[in-house]
Amino acid sequence: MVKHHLFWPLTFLCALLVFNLIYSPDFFAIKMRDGHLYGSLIDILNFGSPLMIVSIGMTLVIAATKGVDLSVGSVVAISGAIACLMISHGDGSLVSVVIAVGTALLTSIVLGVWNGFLVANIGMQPIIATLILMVSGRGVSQLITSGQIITISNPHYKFIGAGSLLTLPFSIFIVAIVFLIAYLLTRKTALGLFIESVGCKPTASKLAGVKSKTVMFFVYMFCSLCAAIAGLILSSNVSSADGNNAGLWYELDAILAVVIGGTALTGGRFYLAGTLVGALIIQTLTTTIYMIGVPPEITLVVKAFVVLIVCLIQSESFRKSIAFRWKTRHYPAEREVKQHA
Amino acid sequence: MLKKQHIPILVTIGLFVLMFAIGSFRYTGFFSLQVLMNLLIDNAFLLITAVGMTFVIVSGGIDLSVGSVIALTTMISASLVQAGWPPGLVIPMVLLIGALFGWGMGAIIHYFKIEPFIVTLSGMFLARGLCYIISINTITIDNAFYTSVAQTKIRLPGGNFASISVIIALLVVFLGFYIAHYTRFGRNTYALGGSEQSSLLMGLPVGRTKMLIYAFSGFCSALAGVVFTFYMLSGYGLHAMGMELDAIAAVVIGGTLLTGGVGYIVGTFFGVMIQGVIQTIISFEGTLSSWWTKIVIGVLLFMFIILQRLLSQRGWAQRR
Amino acid sequence: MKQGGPVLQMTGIHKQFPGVKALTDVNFRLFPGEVHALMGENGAGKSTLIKVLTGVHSIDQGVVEMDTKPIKILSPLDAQNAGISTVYQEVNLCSNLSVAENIYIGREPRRLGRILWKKMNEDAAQLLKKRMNLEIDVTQPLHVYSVAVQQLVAIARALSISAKVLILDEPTSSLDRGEVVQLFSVMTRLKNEGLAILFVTHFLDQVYDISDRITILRNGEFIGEYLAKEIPRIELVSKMIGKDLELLEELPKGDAAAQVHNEVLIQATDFGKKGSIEPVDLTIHKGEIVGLAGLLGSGRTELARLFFAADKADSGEMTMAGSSDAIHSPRQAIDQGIAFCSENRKLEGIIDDLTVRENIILALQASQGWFKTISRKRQDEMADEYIRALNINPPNPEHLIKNLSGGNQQKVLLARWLLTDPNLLILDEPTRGIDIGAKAEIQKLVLSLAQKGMSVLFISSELEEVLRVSHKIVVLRDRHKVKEMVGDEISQKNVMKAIAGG
Amino acid sequence: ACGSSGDSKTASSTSAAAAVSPSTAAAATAKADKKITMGFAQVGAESGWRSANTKSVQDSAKEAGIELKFSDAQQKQENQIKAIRTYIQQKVDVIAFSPVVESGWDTVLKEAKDANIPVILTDRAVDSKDTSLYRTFIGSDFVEEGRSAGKWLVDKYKDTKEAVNIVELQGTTGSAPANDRKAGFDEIIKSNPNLKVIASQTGDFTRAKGKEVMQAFLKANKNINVLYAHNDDMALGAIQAIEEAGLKPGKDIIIISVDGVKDGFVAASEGKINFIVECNPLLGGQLMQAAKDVLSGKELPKRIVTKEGVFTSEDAKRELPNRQY
Ligand SMILES: Nc1ncnc2c1ncn2[C@@H]1O[C@H](COP(=O)(O)OP(=O)(O)OP(=O)(O)O)[C@@H](O)[C@H]1O
Ligand SMILES: Nc1ncnc2c1ncn2[C@@H]1O[C@H](COP(=O)(O)OP(=O)(O)OP(=O)(O)O)[C@@H](O)[C@H]1O
Ligand SMILES: [Mg+2]
Ligand SMILES: [Mg+2]
Repeated sequence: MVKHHLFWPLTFLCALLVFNLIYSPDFFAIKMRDGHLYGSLIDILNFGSPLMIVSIGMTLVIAATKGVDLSVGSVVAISGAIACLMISHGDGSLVSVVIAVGTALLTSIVLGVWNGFLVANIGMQPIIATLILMVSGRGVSQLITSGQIITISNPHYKFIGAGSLLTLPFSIFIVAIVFLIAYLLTRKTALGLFIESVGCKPTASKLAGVKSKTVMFFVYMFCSLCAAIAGLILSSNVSSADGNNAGLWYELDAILAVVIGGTALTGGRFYLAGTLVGALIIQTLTTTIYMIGVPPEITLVVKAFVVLIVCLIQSESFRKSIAFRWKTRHYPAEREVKQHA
Repeated sequence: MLKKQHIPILVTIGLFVLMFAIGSFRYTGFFSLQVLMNLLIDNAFLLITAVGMTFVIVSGGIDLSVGSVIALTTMISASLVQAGWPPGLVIPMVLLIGALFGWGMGAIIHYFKIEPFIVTLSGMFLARGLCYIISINTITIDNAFYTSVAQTKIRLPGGNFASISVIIALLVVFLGFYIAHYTRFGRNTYALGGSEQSSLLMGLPVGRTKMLIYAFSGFCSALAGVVFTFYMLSGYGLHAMGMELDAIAAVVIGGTLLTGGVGYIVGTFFGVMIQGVIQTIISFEGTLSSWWTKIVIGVLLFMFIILQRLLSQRGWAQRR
Repeated sequence: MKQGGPVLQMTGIHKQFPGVKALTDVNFRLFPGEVHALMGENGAGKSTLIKVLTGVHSIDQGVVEMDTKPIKILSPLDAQNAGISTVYQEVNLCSNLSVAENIYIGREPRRLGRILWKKMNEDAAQLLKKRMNLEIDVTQPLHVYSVAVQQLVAIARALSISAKVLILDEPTSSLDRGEVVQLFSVMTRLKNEGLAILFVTHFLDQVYDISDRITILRNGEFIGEYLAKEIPRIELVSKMIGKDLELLEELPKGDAAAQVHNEVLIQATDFGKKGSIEPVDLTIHKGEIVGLAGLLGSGRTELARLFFAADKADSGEMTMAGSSDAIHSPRQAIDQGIAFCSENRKLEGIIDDLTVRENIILALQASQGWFKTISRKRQDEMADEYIRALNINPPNPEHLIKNLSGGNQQKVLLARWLLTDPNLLILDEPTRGIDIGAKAEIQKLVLSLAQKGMSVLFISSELEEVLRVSHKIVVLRDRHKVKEMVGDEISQKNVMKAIAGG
Repeated sequence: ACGSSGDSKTASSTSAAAAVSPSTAAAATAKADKKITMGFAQVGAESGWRSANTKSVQDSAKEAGIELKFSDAQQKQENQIKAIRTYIQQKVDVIAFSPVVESGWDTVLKEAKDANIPVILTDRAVDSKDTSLYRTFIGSDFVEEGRSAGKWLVDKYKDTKEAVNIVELQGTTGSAPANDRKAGFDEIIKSNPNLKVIASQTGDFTRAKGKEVMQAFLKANKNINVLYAHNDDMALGAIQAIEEAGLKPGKDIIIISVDGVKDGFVAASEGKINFIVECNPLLGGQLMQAAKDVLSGKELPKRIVTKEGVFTSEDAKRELPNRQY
C-alpha cells in the first residue's frame, strides 16, 4: 500500500486535517443551514474546486508536453469577464446565461487551439508559447471589463459557483464531472496511452504512428476549457468579474498540485486522482493558514516549508536517508539512473 | 567560421537590430546611443539574473527563486546598511548568502531527487517570506557609498552615459560566456542538460555540478540584487516580483532549450535586450492603455519568435 | 601471457531488482593482458554485472577486488578513477555535445583552467582516424551521426582513457565487418600492452576470433569459466541456453522465384533526398525480402527512413500498390501498411516509462485511433502471445520496458510492429543485441512472414544474415544504389565486390 | 457630504492660473505655441480604482489639450523607472507618475532634473530628502484614511464596556496602502482598549480572496463584531461570506471599508457597509492644471491634498447618484 502513488499525498492531507482538528475541535463540524451543508470541510471543497479543475487540465498538459500551460490564469479571467459582461447586458433569463456561459467556454477552446497551434505546429517551447497568452490574455480580460469589476446579480449564474445541489455546493459536482470526463477519456480510450507516450518520448511516439500534434492540440484545448470552467465558478461565486486579479498566480498553484499528486514535470506518466489530492492539500493549507491566524508576513515562509515537506516525504531518497541516517552517507548512482533512465 | 548552430543567434541579433531600426524610424529621439545605454542601465539586474538562469536551464533545470532572492538581497542590504554596517562587508555577505541559498536548493534537488521546479518554488516563497519577516515596509538607503555608486555616470561621447551597474552586468555576461565555453564546469553543465544519465555514466561529477549550478544562479541573483539595490536605493519585499518569468523568457528567447543541453549566453544577452526594446517601444508609443500594453507586448513577442523561427529555418527549438 | 593474479576479481555477487533476481552468486576474474568474453542469452545478467562493477548499481552482496585489494566503487566516476574504462551497451553519450567533447569531456586538455578547444578537436580527430579509421567533422554535435558512428565514438572515448581494465558491452552490435576488424586490431594491441579487456557480444565468431577466456552466465547465475580454445562452439551454446540446440546453418528459403509473387507492392522511382541519399529506383514485390547491404554510412538507414516518411524525400516518388495516396508522415505510412523498426532503439524505439504491454500495442492502437480502444483483455492476450513467441524475458507484460535487457527491448519493438500486420515491414538492424538463439528465431520468423505474403526490407550490418534471408539484395555505396541482385546472383562474393566497388 | 470630485476644483484653480506675472506668462505663451507633452507613468491596472484613476488622467489630458504619453508599469517599480527614462529621452515637457513605493526614485529623478523636466507626483509621495527633485505631489494620504476609519469606530464604541472583536482584511502584503491603512487604523484604536483586532489576514485587495478569508474567519471566531477591510472589493466579498453564514452584514457585523467605488456605495446605501473612507482616484483635472501651472513658471505648494470624504450609510444613499466609477 505504501507503494501506491496516492499513499503519501493522502497521508499528508490527513495529517493536515488532523492538525486542524487539534487546533479547532469543531473543524469537522458540519451543520445544516438553509438546506445546504455548512462547515470548514465544505468550504475547502468549494473554494478548492476551481484549482482542482485547472489542475486536472494542467496534468494532461504536463504529461503530454513536458511543459506547462502558463496561460490558465488569464483564461480564468477571460472566461469570467466574457460571461459577466454578456450577462450584465442580457435580460437575465436562463437562456441568456446559458448563451453567456457557452460563449465563454467556446472562447476558451479557441484560446486552447491557439496554444496548441503554437506548440504543435510552430514548434515553440510550451513555456514561451503560453507566456504569450498569459501576458496578452490578461490584457484581453481587462479590455473586456474595461479594467473595472463587473458586478452582476443573476441567480442562474450564481448557482454555478455558489449554489448547492443535494445539500452540497454545486461546484463539487462540476469537479466530479470534469474529473470523470478526463478519467474516462484518458483511461477508457487510448488517449491516455498516447499522452503518456508522447510525453515520454515524442520522436519514438511519432515513429510509432501516434498523432502527437493532435494530442498536443487536445491537451491544450482541454486545459483551456478547464481553466474557463474554473473562471466561471470563481466569478459566479463572487457574482462579479475581475479582469485584473481573477486567476492571478493560478498557474503556479496548479503546477504545484500536479507535482504533489505524483506527476513528474518531465512528462509521461500522470495521475489524475493524485492531482485532485494535491489541489486539496493546497486548499487545505490555505484554509488552515486563515483559520489558525498565521500573520500575513510569515504566511509565505509557512507555505515554503509545507511545500518542501510534502515533497520531501514523497521523495524516496529522503525517506531512505532518514531511515539510515548515518549509515549511508553516499548515494549510489543507481537511484539517479532510475530517475532519469 | 559560420556554423549551423550559430544561425539562430545571428537571426536573433538581426531581429534586435531590426526592431531598433523600426523604433528609430517611428519615434523621434529613439535613435540614440542613450536609448541603447538605457536598455543596459534599466536591465542590468535582469541581465545578471538571466546569465545565472541560462546555466540552470541549460542543465535541464529551472530556478524560480531568482526574483525573491533579489528582493531578499535588497532587503538584507538595506536593513544592514541602515543599521550602520559598512557596504564593504554587506555586499560580500549578501553574495555569499545568495550562493548558499542556491547551493542549498541544489543539494535538495540532487540528494532527494525532487523536481527543481518545486524546490525553487519553495525557495521563492521562502525568500519572499523572509523579506516580510525583516520588514513589510520599504527601507530607504541613504548610505553615501550606495548613493554615489547609484548616481555615478560613466560619461560616453556625445553627452551619453552608462552606469556602474552596466559595467558589472557586461562583466557578468562575459564571465558567463567564458565559464560556459571554456571551463569544465561549463561543459559539464551542457552535458548534464544533454543527458543526466549519460553524464553519470561518463564519470562526470553530476552532483557537484548540479549544486554548483544552483549556487551560481543564486550568486547571480544576489549580485543582481546588489545592482538592484543600487538602482532602487531601497530594500523592499515586493521588489522584483515576477522577475523569474522575465529571466526565463529572456533565456528562452535567446535560443536556449528549456529541455536542456542547448543554450547560448550571447543569446540570453539579446533575449534581455529584446524584451527591453519591446518595452521601450511601448513607452515611446505612449498611447496604449494598460490593457493594450499587455496585448501588444504579447503580439510583439509572438511576432519576434515567429520571425526568429522562420529565419533560422529547421526547428532549432525543436524538442528532442 | 598472464603473470600473477587477476587484476580484477568479483566473488559471490548478488543483485536483486524489484521483482527480478538479476545476479545470483556470480564470480568473475579478469587477468591483465587478456580478452575475456562474457557470454549469455538476452537478460542473462551481463550488462548488470558490468553495471554493478562500475558503480551504476549498488551490489547487494559480494566482493570486488582490484589487484587483490577489496575496493568499493560507488559511481562511474569512482570506477574511472580506479582504472576501469567502460563502453555501456546503449550508447551513453551526450548527443547535444560535439564529437570531440564526447570523447574528452571531464578530461579536456586545459591550460590555467581554460579548455583548449583547438587541441581537443585535433586530438579527437586524430584519435578517431588512427584508432577507428573514422574521418568525420569532430566539431559537429553527435546527434547528426548514425548509431554506428556514435558507437565508434563511445569506443574511442573508452580507449582514450588510459586504464587497467577496459569493458566493452556489445560494442560490435551495429558495426560492419570492416569496423569490427579495425576494432579487433586495436584490442589486440592493447591486450599485448597488458590491458585487461572484458568483452560482451552475441557473435560467436567474434568470441573465438579475439577472446582468450570465456565466462558464461545463465539466468543471472554463474555457469563457468573456460579457456576459449578448450570449449567447442556447440558446448558453449548449450551451456548458454541450458539445452542442446541444433544450430541452423541453412534456412529453408524455399524456391525464391516461386514464392515471390509477381505482384508489385512498392515502386520507387528516382526516390531520394539531397544530402542523405541519391535518387534510387527500387521495386519491392509482394512477399519479397529485400536486403540492403553496404558499409557504415552508405545510406541504408536513410533510404529506409524515406520509405517510412520519417524523413521527407525531395526527389522522385514512391507508390504503393492499390493506393494513390501520397505518404507524408510516419502515420500515413502506417495507415498504408508500412512498419519501421528503427535501429536506434533508445531514442526512436522504446517508450521508457511505459510497460512492455503498452509498448507492444502502441503502434496498433495508434493506427486504430483514440476511440477504438483495444480492450484490456485483448491487450493482455496480445502481449502474452508475443512474449511467448519471441521469448521475452522476464515474461511479465507489466514490467517497465526501460528495465528490460537490451536484447529483450529489441524483441518488444519487433513485437510492436509485427502486431500491426503490415504489408511492408522495414527492419533496420532488427537483430542488434539479440542472442544467437533468438536471432535464428527472428530470421525464421521473417521468412515465414514473407511466405505469408508480407514484404520485408531487411537491413543488417551482418552480411551473412542479409544473405541468408534476402530474395533480393540492393547494395548501397556512398549513398548511391550501386547494384541490385536476385536469385543466383546473390552470393557473398558478389555482394562484397559490389560493396567494395569492384 | 464631502464627496466633491476633482473637477469642481479644477475650475477654481484655472481662474487662479490666469493671474500670472507677465514674465512667466511670456514663457507660457512661448510654450503654448507648442502643445504640452506630458509623460505619465502609471503603476498598472491592478484594480478598478486604478483604472478609474487612469481614465481620469487620460480624459483630463484630452480636455486640457495636453498630449499624453502614457505607460503602464504592471505594478513594477523598475518598469516605471524605465518609462521615466524614455520620457526623458523623448524630451517631454513634464513628467507625472504615481510611485509604486515611496523609496528608490532619487537616481532617475535626478536625471529628469538634469534634463530640466519638471516632475509631478500623484497619488503617493516619494521619500527623497532632496525635495527639489519634484515640484508637487497631488494625492491622498493612506495613513490618514486608516485614521479616519479608526476614528469613526472609536467614536461609535466610545460608550461600550465589553470587548469589541475586530477582524481585518488587509491589502496585498507589503503594499503601501495596506501598510499605511493598517498603521493609521491601529494608531487610533489603541486609544480604546476594548477594541481588539482578533484576526488579520491579507485578502489581496480582491473580492474572491476577501470572501474566502472572511469565511475562514467566521468559522474560526465565534464572535466577530466589526470588519475593517482595506478596500471595498474585499468588503464586498466578505459581505457575501457573512450572508452565507446566515448573518446580516452591517447589523450583526459592522463593516468599515476604504475607497468608495460605486459598488461599495451601493452596498453602503443598502446598509451593508456602515462606513466608507473615500480615496479619490479622479486626480486628472488637478494634475493637468498643476502641469500647466508648473510650465508657466508658477510656484506650486509642495503638496496638493485631494479632497476626500467619509461616508456613513445615509451619506452614501445621498451620494450614490453622483458616483461615476
Ligand atoms: N534497472 C532495472 N530494474 C529492474 N530490472 C532490471 C533492471 N536492469 C536490468 N534488469 C533485469 O535484469 C536482468 C538482466 O539484465 P541485463 O541487462 O544484465 O541482461 P544482459 O545479459 O545484458 O542481456 P542483453 O544481452 O539482452 O543485453 C533482466 O531480466 C532485466 O530485466
Ligand atoms: N564512416 C563514416 N564516416 C563519416 N560519416 C559517417 C560514417 N558513417 C556514417 N556516417 C554518417 O552517418 C549518417 C547516417 O548514415 P546511415 O545511417 O544512412 O548509414 P547506414 O548505411 O544505415 O549505416 P549504419 O546504420 O550501419 O550506420 C550519414 O549521413 C553520415 O553522415
Ligand atoms: Mg546487456
Ligand atoms: Mg543504419
